[in-house]
Amino acid sequence: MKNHSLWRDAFGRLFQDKWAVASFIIVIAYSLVAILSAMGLIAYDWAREVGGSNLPPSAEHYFGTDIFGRDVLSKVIRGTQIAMSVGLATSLIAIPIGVILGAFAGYFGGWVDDLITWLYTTFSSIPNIMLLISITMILGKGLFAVYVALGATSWVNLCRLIRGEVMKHKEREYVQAAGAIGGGHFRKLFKHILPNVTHIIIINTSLQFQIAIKSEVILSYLGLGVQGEPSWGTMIDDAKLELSRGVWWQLAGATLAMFVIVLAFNLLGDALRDSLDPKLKGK
Amino acid sequence: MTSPLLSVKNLVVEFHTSEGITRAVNNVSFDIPQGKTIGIVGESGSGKSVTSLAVMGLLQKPAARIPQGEILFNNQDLLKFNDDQLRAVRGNQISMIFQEPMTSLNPVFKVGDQIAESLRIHKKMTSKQAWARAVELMNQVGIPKPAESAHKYPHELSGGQKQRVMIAMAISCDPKLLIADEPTTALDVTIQKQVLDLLFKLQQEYKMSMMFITHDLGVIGDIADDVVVMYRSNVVEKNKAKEVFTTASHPYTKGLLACRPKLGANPRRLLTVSDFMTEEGVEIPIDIAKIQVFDKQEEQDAKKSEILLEVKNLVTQFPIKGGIFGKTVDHFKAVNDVSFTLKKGQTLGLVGESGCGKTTLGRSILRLIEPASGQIIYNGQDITNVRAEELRLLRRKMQIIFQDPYSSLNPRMTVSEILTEPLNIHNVGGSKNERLDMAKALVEKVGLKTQQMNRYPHEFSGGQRQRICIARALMLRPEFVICDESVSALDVSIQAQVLNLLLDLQQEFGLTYIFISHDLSVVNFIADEVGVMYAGKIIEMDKASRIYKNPKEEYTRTLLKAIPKGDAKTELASLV
Amino acid sequence: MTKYIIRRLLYMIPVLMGVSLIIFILFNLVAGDPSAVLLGKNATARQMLEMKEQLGLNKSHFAQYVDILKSAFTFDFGRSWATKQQITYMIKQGAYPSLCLTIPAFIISTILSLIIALVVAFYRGKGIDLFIRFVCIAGMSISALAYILGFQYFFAFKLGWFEISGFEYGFPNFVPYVALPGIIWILLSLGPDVRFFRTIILDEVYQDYVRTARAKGLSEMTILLKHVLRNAMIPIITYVVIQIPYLILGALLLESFFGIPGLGGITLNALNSSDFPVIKAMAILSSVIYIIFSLISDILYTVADPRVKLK
Amino acid sequence: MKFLSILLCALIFSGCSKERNFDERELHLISLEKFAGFDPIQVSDRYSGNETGKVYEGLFEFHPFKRPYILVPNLAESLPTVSADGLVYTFKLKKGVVFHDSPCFKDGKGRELRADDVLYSIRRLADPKLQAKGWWLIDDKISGLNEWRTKYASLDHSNYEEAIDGLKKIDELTVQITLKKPFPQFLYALAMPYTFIVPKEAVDHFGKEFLNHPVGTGPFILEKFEQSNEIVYHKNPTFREKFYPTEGAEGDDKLGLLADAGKRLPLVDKITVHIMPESQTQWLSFQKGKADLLELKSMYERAVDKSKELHQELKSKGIRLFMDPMLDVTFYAFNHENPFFKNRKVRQAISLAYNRAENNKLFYNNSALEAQGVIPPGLGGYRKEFKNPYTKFDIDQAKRLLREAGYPDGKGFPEITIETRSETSARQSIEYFAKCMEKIGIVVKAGINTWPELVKKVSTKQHQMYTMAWGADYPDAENFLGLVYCPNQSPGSNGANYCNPDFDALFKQATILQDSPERSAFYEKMNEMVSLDVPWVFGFHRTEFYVAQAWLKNFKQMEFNHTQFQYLGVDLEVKKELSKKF
Repeated sequence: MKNHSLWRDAFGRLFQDKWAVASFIIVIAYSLVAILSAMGLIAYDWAREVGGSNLPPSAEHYFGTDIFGRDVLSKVIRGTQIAMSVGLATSLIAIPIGVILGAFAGYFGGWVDDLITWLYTTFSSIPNIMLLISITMILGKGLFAVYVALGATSWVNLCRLIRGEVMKHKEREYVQAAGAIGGGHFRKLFKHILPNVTHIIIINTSLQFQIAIKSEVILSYLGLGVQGEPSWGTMIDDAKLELSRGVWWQLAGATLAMFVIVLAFNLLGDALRDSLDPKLKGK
Repeated sequence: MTSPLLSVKNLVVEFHTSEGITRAVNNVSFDIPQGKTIGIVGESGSGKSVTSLAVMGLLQKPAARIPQGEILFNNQDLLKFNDDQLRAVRGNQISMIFQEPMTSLNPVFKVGDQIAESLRIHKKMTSKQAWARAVELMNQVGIPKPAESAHKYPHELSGGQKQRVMIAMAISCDPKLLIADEPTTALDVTIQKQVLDLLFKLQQEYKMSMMFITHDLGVIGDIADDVVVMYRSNVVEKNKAKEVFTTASHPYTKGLLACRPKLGANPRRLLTVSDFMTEEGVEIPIDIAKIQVFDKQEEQDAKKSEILLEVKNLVTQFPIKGGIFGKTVDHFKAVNDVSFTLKKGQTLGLVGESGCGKTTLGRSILRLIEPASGQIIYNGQDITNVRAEELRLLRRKMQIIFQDPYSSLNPRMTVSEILTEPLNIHNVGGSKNERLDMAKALVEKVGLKTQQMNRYPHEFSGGQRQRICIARALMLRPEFVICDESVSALDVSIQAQVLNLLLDLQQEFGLTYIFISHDLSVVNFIADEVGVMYAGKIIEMDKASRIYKNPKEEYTRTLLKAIPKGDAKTELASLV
Repeated sequence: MTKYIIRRLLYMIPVLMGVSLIIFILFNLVAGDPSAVLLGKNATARQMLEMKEQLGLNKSHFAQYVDILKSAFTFDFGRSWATKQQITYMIKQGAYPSLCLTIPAFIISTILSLIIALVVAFYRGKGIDLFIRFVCIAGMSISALAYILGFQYFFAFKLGWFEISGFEYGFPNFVPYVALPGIIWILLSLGPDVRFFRTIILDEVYQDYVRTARAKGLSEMTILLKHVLRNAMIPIITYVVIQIPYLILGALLLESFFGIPGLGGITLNALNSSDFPVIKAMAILSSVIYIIFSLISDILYTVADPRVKLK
Repeated sequence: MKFLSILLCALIFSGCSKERNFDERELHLISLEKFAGFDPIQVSDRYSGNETGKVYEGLFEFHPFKRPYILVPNLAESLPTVSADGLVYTFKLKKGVVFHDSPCFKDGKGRELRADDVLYSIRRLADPKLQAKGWWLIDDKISGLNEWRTKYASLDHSNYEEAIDGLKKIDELTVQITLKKPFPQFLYALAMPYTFIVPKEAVDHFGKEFLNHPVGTGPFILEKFEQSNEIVYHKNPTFREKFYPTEGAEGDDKLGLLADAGKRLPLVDKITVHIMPESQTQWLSFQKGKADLLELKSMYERAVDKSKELHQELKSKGIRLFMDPMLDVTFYAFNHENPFFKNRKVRQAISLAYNRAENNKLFYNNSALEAQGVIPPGLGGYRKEFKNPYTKFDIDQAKRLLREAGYPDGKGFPEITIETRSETSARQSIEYFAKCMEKIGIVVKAGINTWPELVKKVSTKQHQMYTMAWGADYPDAENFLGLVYCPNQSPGSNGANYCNPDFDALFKQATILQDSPERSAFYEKMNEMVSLDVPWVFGFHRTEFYVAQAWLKNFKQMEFNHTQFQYLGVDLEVKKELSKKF
């Protein structure tokens, strides 16, 4: 017997969308590259000198070499690992904070809501870049600082969305029904309401992911990013100087790699929204 | 000779979706003569609305396709019209009223503007002329202070007024044909009655033809000349209204006629479509007398029983906030000093229009909403102030069934998850399997198949969902159940089935009900005692039969009058 | 309404206290020592001590926080440590160029996005819809840095269409300076804007009142431009107004690459030189603007949507 | 379509970049960094000095063309007379020098320069309320000044009227300054921006806004000051009679540097300084002819090919390239308080493992000179023949030394973080350093800091190593040797916290000597002695590159160039002609 959960239906719709499938494959491919690189199976020797300094792209080195004669392709791959890890870690930090605070604010209302609303109003009224820079400075820079800084700034939006949605769902009869059969707050909130707002988390994550990747590039460019590892941001930063020597391949490699994954996440985010958001169903 | 105004011939409408092709309208033919009203009756999904949209040319392309058929309007085939030609007809010669007045008006434009808009495009009136005419029309459809009301936005009007605005909009260009798609379904009975009267009056005045679509034969009886009954995309019966009501030929039609609770009779259970025909559409020979009339009243009076619930001076209020710091400045009393008692095994019906406080009362009794003052004594125990933990235990005994079967089930849980959840919460049943077995037993009892238990709510129809809701409420074997408008959102045919089910279950489990509804006929059918609620108070309370026969309050009388008689039009015709 | 406005303005107090607290905590922990910036590479140890004293960094944490609070409510931020200038003067000086860049770019990108979104919504699901959306999304997927480096080189230098860098006060003098960064801004914001507007418009397109409008015999264009757009404007206004604070605060990268002396650059410099008074001022300024504009957005909401009343 | 047409409109509308004016003798310069304001006592970096030097003047200046650098009188009438013990300096001021017209003066007319102004300006440098960046220069040097400073450090206002032993006015145009101890670099101090002469009236009148309203005696008057955009000056109409020098260094004649000899200064009517911190914008602007002169910091590869020649395309526009060694040294300093770096062999091993030649190629296009010691060429104390045995690239020896130090192949040696600034090139050069150290098994990481963070880490001794470049404040090797002088350790300029008693003893002796071959020999000895001890990993003495447009006249690279701009000229004919090519 076939049973259609809403998820199944949604993903069914999703996979009929060619763009979404292509984007999904790209995301999977990037994730694989990132995992393989993290396991040390590929691009582990990115730091090795493989040829002369600043060699242009060739059959041997598709993206050429950098100033130290390192293979740019390996650096791009290594950068993929960094970028994906930034996206992932940011989500892992931002989602629990955003979801829990948003859910509590929306569900309990009253002073809990006041407090949490105050917290995110405060956070969102300070320019993001200020928070990003100061947090990375406090934590002493590096990858961990980037994770925390991006995580600490990106929960706000999710929190606001979840709060609004939980407020809406709280009034729905199925939640009251759960109350009527004796379900406590915990059950109502986590078992009933949250599964019904999960689509928001998924959509938000796919979009947040690419924002995190872009932010990492900007932070690295400002000298606050990853240290001692080739991230796309540091590569673009390097390229700023190298362009003058006609060395464009490092910029091109990093920009291209970033473009493809950001584009994929954007398209996927749109497709997810179209297929998961019950409001848009059947359009 | 007069050819009919609209003639639908062999119409077929198909929907092409990713799941395949579904035929929503199959070879449907009917005529609407000049100046006559045709009622199209059928349950949701029978293809009646699709037919009307096809006439309007409003089907969503490219999903909807019309491979066959003709829609002749004044002998011209509308299906061959291009967009511009269609637009010239729409709103001008054929206009339409929709089911949901709440959402069918544009919320950000003044109602006057929205009426004037059609006049400006079709009648080429200036803004001023159009506005003046709009006010006139609003007066005609009975909106009080039309000149002022025209400046209002839809949300500032009541549901009935909104529907009147929709009607004004529809008749603004003196259409030859008015299509009314379930125009009263979303309204309270009293309002429904007024709107029907209005439509009938206007139809006569404007000498329009009308195509009236509904799931409720009772509604149509008052105004239709001819009736077309649709069942599963097909026309199953086509006849003069009088004939249909007296000598219906198709079993489905018979079922529809029989399933509406009638104020006069007091049957033990209602007839349903399935009494007349099988799932496959084969007629079942039936002995009406066997099932029909049974006076249940005596039977239940016989069981003298003790009091289960006593409500004393209950008040529930909502704060009105104001001031700079959002302090509560006043309270709105949704339930205002309500008292009653309810005996074990009995059913108390609460009737009233939307906003009278009946729903709040129901929820206050269960303490889903905290009452402000008063007492709720359940089984001798004052539960007005019991703590959360005790309340949780009480929930096993007291349950509620909500109105909307769509929103009261969590869309992300399967039926078995929904049904076993109460058991999990209260730790009833030893193992997972045991709980599942208990759920299965009840699923069968409410008339569903156990194979369907792994499905999700959206895979069920409205009636089936309501059965799931009932099953969930009964999982903990409660003594007392509040049914809050539990059948109001259902088609009449389904409504009858659910009502029967509720009665059966009451008998089997010895349940005590509070049955909340705006429909007096339904309450009359199911309840032993009826309370009429108005503005937060119970204004009249008595045995159901007595209320019907001998209403004391004027308001109660209005409610009673509003109930469609379910006969061919008689009374109204004389009205005009 | 008045009560609502007053209440919302009073809400600024706790938010400003929160902002001050966050800024205080963050920057008291930040590693940079302002006295080093103020005294140069040859500073003596004794001078550094004296400097700390003068800057009030030796006071108790609470006293320092109170100082910040005071300046938050008096709007007296004193002087920058790094540039020595009056901070209010710096903000005044910086706001103009920032606004010259961001406001035209913002207005153009918003209108453009709205037009595109309407076109896309009109042809929803068709090829042109997919194509335009793809282009917009692709546009926002390219790194801002790549745009800047490329455009500056190609359009400003090679083709000479724009000034490479710098700024001049007064219209129309500033136009050649802000045009190119403005275009980059537009390209970067077109994607998210079009996407958002399209979603909003499509939400409306499937509402019942649209069916009513069709039943009246209105053309699709009228329905889209009159009925749908008017309803879609409600969330769009909120979205647009809430972005305005960020306009005032300028565009960090664009400003620094194109030599536009705006607030974005001021903020970045302040962060880089641990210029605490400026950071504090910018944070407080931004939160005040933020609250004011979210209030304005709420008020506009009631204008656009007759259903909403502010209480 | 609409989209395209609107975009097109935007392009056409804005496609009008500004036209140039060929009638005014106007200089267009680029400043690479922002400038905080015209208060001489706070001007510590070169870019600020350049701006301040257009408006203010000191008693002395460096000759714009002669090399090595020699001091010539500017506001002073002549070089001072110095007492035999080298402690008492007597200065005569030029007559007829007037300040710019300014509302701070009684009738708005600039008044004449007086001896009091000199004394006042020095007191300002010492004023504890002002916390001048230049205080270190005269700290503990002038008799009675430190006492005055200490006295008022805890009071609300400093009393400028109170007499100070060392600062005496002899007559309206004569000043006598008495030092506490011999300070041979004192005259250099009087050529630095810190000691530029400011009038008391202006400071009193403008108060805290003084830094935006400079009132000096210099050749230019500030017209517009937009901190992050541009600074505009025009010629000072009341500038005293000052003439273009008639002699320069050898060969300057041939270069045409003396063509304007004897002309009244300044040579241009207006100077516009564009503030451009981003290198790409600097370079593009210069190439468009929007600037007359540009210091090529990290962009020189754009201008220069492998053979250090200017690219043909640039040459055809008449652009000229200037390069000159800088008075600077780059280094990777050990924190000598770290026990691991107390072992000299470790330091030597690290130094030997660093491949300077490759680094020079990668980062400096082979234009830098490998540093053998602390002192850069061009200063007394630098000996060309001296080769530090530990600055060669010798992995084997490095490994051996490391093994001897007890860390065979780096085993047991901790991971090292080198603190640096957050610029791209800084990060890359540490990446390269790390690569070199990898070969001997030492793991190196980069610590990226903003300038304040870096200073804080170093001054509180929280670092393991850090890297920096030190540029000369004045042309005396003392300024460099002081970097490894024990009493200067953190928070002083000796961030390595290096202490060598023998060296310190020599330092004390040498620094009180007047410039002489004897002192140079002393310096040489000290430099070589400390170099062998490897207090830092020595880096490079870098070369400075400038590109100038063909129409810019009289440009000669100059380390201390604050006063240079009055000598620069613009050939309008050439500019008009060449502009067609841009």
